[in-house]
Amino acid sequence: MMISANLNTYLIIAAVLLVIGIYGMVQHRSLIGILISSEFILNGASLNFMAFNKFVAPNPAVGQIYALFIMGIAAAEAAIAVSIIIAVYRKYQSEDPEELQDMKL
Amino acid sequence: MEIFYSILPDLIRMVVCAVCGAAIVFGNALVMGYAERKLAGHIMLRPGPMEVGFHGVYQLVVDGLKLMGKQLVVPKNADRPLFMLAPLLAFAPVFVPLLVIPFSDKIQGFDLDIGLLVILALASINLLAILIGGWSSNNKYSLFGAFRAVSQNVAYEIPMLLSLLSIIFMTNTFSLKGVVAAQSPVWFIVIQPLAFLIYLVAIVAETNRAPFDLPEAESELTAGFHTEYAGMSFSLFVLGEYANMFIVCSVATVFFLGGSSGIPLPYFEYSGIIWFLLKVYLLMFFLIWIRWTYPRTRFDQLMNFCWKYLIPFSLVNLIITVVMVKLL
Amino acid sequence: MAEQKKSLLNIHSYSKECAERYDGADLQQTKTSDGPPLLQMKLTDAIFDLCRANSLWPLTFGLSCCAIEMMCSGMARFDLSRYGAEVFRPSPRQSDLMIVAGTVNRKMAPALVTLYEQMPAPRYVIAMGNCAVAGGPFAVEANYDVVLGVDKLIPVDVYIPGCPPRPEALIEGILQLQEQITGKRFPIPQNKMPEGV
Amino acid sequence: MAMDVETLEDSRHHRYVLNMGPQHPSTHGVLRILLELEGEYAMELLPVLGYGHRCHEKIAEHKPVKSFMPNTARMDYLGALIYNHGYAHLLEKAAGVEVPERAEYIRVITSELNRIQSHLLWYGAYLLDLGAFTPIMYAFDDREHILDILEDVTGSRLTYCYFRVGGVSKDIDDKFVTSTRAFIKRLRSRFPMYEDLVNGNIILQKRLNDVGELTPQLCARYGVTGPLLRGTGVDYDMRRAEPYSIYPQFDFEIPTETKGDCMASFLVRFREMEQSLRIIEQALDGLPEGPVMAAKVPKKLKIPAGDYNASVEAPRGELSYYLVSDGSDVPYRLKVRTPSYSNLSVVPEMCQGMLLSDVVSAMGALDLVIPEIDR
Amino acid sequence: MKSYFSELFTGAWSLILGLKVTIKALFTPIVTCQYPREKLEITPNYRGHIDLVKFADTGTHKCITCGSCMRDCPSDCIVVDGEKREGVKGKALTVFTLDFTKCSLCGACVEVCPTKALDYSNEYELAGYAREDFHYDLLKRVEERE
Amino acid sequence: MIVYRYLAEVLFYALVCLTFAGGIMAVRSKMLMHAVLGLAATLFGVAGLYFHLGSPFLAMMQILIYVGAVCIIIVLGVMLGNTPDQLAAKNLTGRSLPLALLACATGFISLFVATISRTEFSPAKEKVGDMSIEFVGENLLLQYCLAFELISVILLTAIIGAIILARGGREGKTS
Amino acid sequence: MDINQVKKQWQTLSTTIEDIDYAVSGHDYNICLERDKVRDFATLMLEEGFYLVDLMAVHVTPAIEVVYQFAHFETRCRVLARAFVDDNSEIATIADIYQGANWHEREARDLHGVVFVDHPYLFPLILAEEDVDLKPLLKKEGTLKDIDAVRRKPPEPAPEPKTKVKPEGAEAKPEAAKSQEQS
Repeated sequence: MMISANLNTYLIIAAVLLVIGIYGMVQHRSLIGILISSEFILNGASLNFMAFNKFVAPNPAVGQIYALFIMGIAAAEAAIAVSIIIAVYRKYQSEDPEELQDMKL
Repeated sequence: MEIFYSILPDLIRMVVCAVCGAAIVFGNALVMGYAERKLAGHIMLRPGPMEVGFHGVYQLVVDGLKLMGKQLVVPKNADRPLFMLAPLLAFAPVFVPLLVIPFSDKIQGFDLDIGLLVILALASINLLAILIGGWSSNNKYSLFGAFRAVSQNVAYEIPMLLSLLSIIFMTNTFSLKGVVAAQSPVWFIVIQPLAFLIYLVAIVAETNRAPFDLPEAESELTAGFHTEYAGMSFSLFVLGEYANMFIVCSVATVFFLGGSSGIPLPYFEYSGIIWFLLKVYLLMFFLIWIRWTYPRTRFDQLMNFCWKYLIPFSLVNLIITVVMVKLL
Repeated sequence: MAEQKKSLLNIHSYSKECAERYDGADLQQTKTSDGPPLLQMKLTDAIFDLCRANSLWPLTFGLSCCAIEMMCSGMARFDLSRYGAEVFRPSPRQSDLMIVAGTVNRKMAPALVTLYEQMPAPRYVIAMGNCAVAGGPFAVEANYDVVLGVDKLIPVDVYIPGCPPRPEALIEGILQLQEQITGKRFPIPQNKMPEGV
Repeated sequence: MAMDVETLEDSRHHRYVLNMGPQHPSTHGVLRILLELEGEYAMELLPVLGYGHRCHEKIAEHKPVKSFMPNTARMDYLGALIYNHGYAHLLEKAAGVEVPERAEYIRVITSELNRIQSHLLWYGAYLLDLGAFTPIMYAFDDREHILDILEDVTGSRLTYCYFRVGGVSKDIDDKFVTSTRAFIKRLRSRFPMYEDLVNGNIILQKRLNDVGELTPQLCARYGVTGPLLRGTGVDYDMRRAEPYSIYPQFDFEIPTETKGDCMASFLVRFREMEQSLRIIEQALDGLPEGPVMAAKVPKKLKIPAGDYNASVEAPRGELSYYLVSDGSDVPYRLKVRTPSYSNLSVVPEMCQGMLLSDVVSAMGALDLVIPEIDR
Repeated sequence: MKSYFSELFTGAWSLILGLKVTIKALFTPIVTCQYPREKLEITPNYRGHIDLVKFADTGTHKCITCGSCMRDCPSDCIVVDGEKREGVKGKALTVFTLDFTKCSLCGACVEVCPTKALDYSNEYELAGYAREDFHYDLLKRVEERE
Repeated sequence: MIVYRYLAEVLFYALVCLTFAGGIMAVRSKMLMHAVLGLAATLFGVAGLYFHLGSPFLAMMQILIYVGAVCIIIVLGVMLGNTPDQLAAKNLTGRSLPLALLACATGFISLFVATISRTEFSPAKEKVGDMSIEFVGENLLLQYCLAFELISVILLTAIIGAIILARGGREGKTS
Repeated sequence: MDINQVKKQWQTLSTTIEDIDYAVSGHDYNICLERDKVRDFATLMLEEGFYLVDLMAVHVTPAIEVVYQFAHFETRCRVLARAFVDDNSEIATIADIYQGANWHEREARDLHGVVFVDHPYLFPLILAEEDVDLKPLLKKEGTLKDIDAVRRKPPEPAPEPKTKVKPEGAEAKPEAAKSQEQS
């Protein structure tokens, strides 16, 4: 049995991606860093979808479609997040989330 | 997994293709570089390279070797790893799209059913390379060049995709071979002239060539995103640029000019490739021609042109195509 | 920001260190060190030299009157491109040849040296015109600003006198530079565009 | 328009400073401009001059007035003969030397050829700034014909030292006349080509229209003259306003536009070439016979004490020589009012809030010659 | 809306006109003078650096060492010296050097020369490896000349 | 044939290594630009994994969308944000490293132990359709039409929102 | 622009107004200004539609003289105005009235060391920053002349004609100048 043909392998990889994402979110001190880390979590999720799609799901299109959705959402999220970050940066001249204390932009 | 294994036997073929790809990339750069300088010369009433070999045919070889022999400079404040990575990132991905281009009905690396996607996906890496190169040089001109390259390429990708999409709607396949096969009676340039024009304009912007060469606008940004690149790394950027030109022109040939179709030549089984290259280089000649004719556009005008003309026109074209496909 | 602008304003001052470093110092000292080229083998050197000589990309660097003649020699009438030297690169990083075409003064000197240092080795310098060669008509007593010859700042390979030199002289200078690089007098192959083509 | 770098507010630090020059393809030599950019918009501009400063005014104070003639050619190497003309004019005025009529005709013909040459170079270089590579080749091709003509009579291609106090150094011959006529014909036949290739081009029009607008008031405040001023609708040309030499004898128009933007000065310059051709034609037709040098010009030219001014129309605007003499043959003070100097000084106000590309095209429209500015 | 399309079409037409010009140029003969292989005819009036004229009748120069060229030179690039020799009226020329690197080709020396001993040479293809290459000894040159 | 299988396996390991290396680079590097590059590496790795999972289409989409769009947006954000040096320097020092590691480790172990190792995933009895794009497209436009439309709405909203946010900042500043 | 009205206004500002021969000197009017009237004068000139041709300094003995040249776009009227700097080489700036004077004043500061009070940005323009104290165009001892030596001589009752058309006249004049200087 090849390790690459095992569902659990992919699940572990996805879990590691998730953990990397969480770690990065906790550890990074800039908004962009946090955004980057969140991409890992999304990727982990879509890898899971694809793995289940391959090994478990009856309809092999579903997982792909979900992964596509995640990509779309990631793109939208990145666009919004980056524009928010730029707006925040304009306002505060900083990307450090700890310095953003006002509620109103 | 099955697909993967079915593809695996082609690994050997892949190696052969890679070698051929390299030959195309370098050969194309030599041919295009020479043609560009020679044609530019004659357009300007001067001979162009003359002294290196017969009519200067070795000029590009000489230039390439010279660039190889130059000192590699990494500016002091540059981000060293990224600075070195960027030209590689610009150069390496251009091989992959060459694999899926059908040079003739017999000469093609792989006929993937996602052929077009491969080309588009790999083309986007080039953009990342420009961005990284521009940023890591720690030079303001480079940064400007990179910014311009990104916004321009992202914007012009839309009309480019939309115009290609209207062809896709007619052929129902992403496979380039399928597209070529679909235009057996009549080339799509006849059916979709507007899409062809839009695509043509978009590729000028996509390949960052004059009159849309804003990322490396000489008079504004010295040398744009590759201001700080010297010697080999600079030539990698240039090679990548020429290879990209080749790729986009090939796509135009495949989608609008009937690919390798043409009058079959006697005694030559692979005559398709001759037709194919002829068409590709005809398009390239056009790109050179307009480069040496027009002044450079301004950035906002470039964007306006995209948003006000190209995208609406390509959308309208797409809708008309869809309706027609549905009706007929 | 204000500091940035202020410091930028100061960078081109012919300060004391600058004067000591460049002006009138021994040529050996002023020769900024050329790093080794990427490929350097005895065998290939001859080939590379041939390539270098035939692909001299000049820096777009006009200082004054001679710059116009430099432009002229790149234009249709004289056409430097026949020697592969028409690729005027605006960035020093991509150019091999600095044609100092015009007068260098004390304010320009640091910038000129910077540009020279930014060019990757192997790099060559042509001093075009009398001003660049020796100060030209400005080498008089009253002069307080003009550097008398660019070879006081950077090592010069070929000098072209004239005020300004004709474009032919610049081409001749480039041919001499080629001769200096390769040891051969160009043009070797006789490629002449036939008349009327 | 305070350009004080010290007092710039801190809150603006998301702008950043771009240093253009002294070696930059679009600064035409050794101009340096510090741009404060916000995005691609130039919010503040700070030109830094002096990279081509060659102590002309100091040198002038150290040698006899006549010996300064070659220096005038090097100040503005594109309008060398016109600069010679202005200087000769100044000295003739100050020392009271009469110039033979034929010499004046030759001066006018060669000056106008020089003006066309300068405009052609500007034309090409401007389009090079705008990113078009081919027109400069065509323009230089035409320009070479002028250089051939002028070289034949003056002996040099660029920094002519042809005029003398009291005339010109060498008479023209029939060859000059025929080749000049041939050139006039040639250039006229080339105008439609330029029209097609460049002037009508939509990209060029889009780039030049409404860029860098000037008003006559602004020009007065900055002392902007030349085609830039005529582009705003003021028909101020030294050849008309303060006629010198034999210009009043000729029938020519002063092209003006009203908008004052880059396109206006572009068209003004372009049409000036045609007017210069007209002047040359008339001058060739009326070329009198006679000497080309005043009979009695003292070897040591002593200028009576006092101050003198002579203004001529250089290709870039009004050129004034202002001479303060203490009665000896060495000027006490010679000040050259170069047109580009004043024209460039308007840049910080003109280009404020422009896109970087527009700054380049606005500066190209000024037709800068840096050594003329720095002197 | 009308201007939207009319601008598009006029613009496109202007672009086509430009293309026409360049394609025509592509097939026109080149104007280049391919310098070392063919040389432009340089006008005899060309002003190169100055040279002493060798007169056919005397077989030598006619410099009388008056030094007015040296005095009149705005950039002090001429050095003339002579010595008193017996049997010769005036001074005999011993040194006549020109530092061409400082010359501005103004022609003052040629015009001031009372014996018309100076003239412009027609050399225009000068280039060398040292600036001293252009410190000419005109006396030597005039002797070497045919 | 077995050779190819092993080759594929080696490729798989390489891809996993790329993915993890990119991830570590993304979270551990001080320069944000390097972090983005790490992200790009991971995305390539994941794209390779998709390829392994039998969907080259998705792999290409991953590169097209993630590398071609998301990464570039983030790089633009990094450039526009222009992180000051001192912030970059304290990028990874400000928070408690052991705590973060501990949290991650517990999370990972609990996730792994609690779910993956305990659950039995049973493959579907019979499969409908295949992995081809045609089938994906069919499903997308028929069965999952609503979601398809929703995603386009989300994207549209995102575009408009991004424009408003980014523009608003500039106007607020210059006025 | 009515030149007579303008002249009247000039009279309120200046010490002397001199009509001079344009054919000889290239100027129509020569105006000597009080140091503190410079700004008023410039304002007036701007209102009347003059443009600033040039601004320069001449180093002469009592004090450095700052020379302003104005001309008019519509009618030929070239005006030369002069003022002396004070003991600290200071004079009021006109850079806020004629913005073009900004650079001219900076140049005068570079070359002559004239300080223009309230100038918005008196930073070296032509010379490099470290050459601020060079002041290259200041005359050295011995060559420095008195103001009268460089002024046009009034027409003398002697056979000397006013218009110096003949070179002979040109040679005669300087001797008078020299004698004046010695006295």
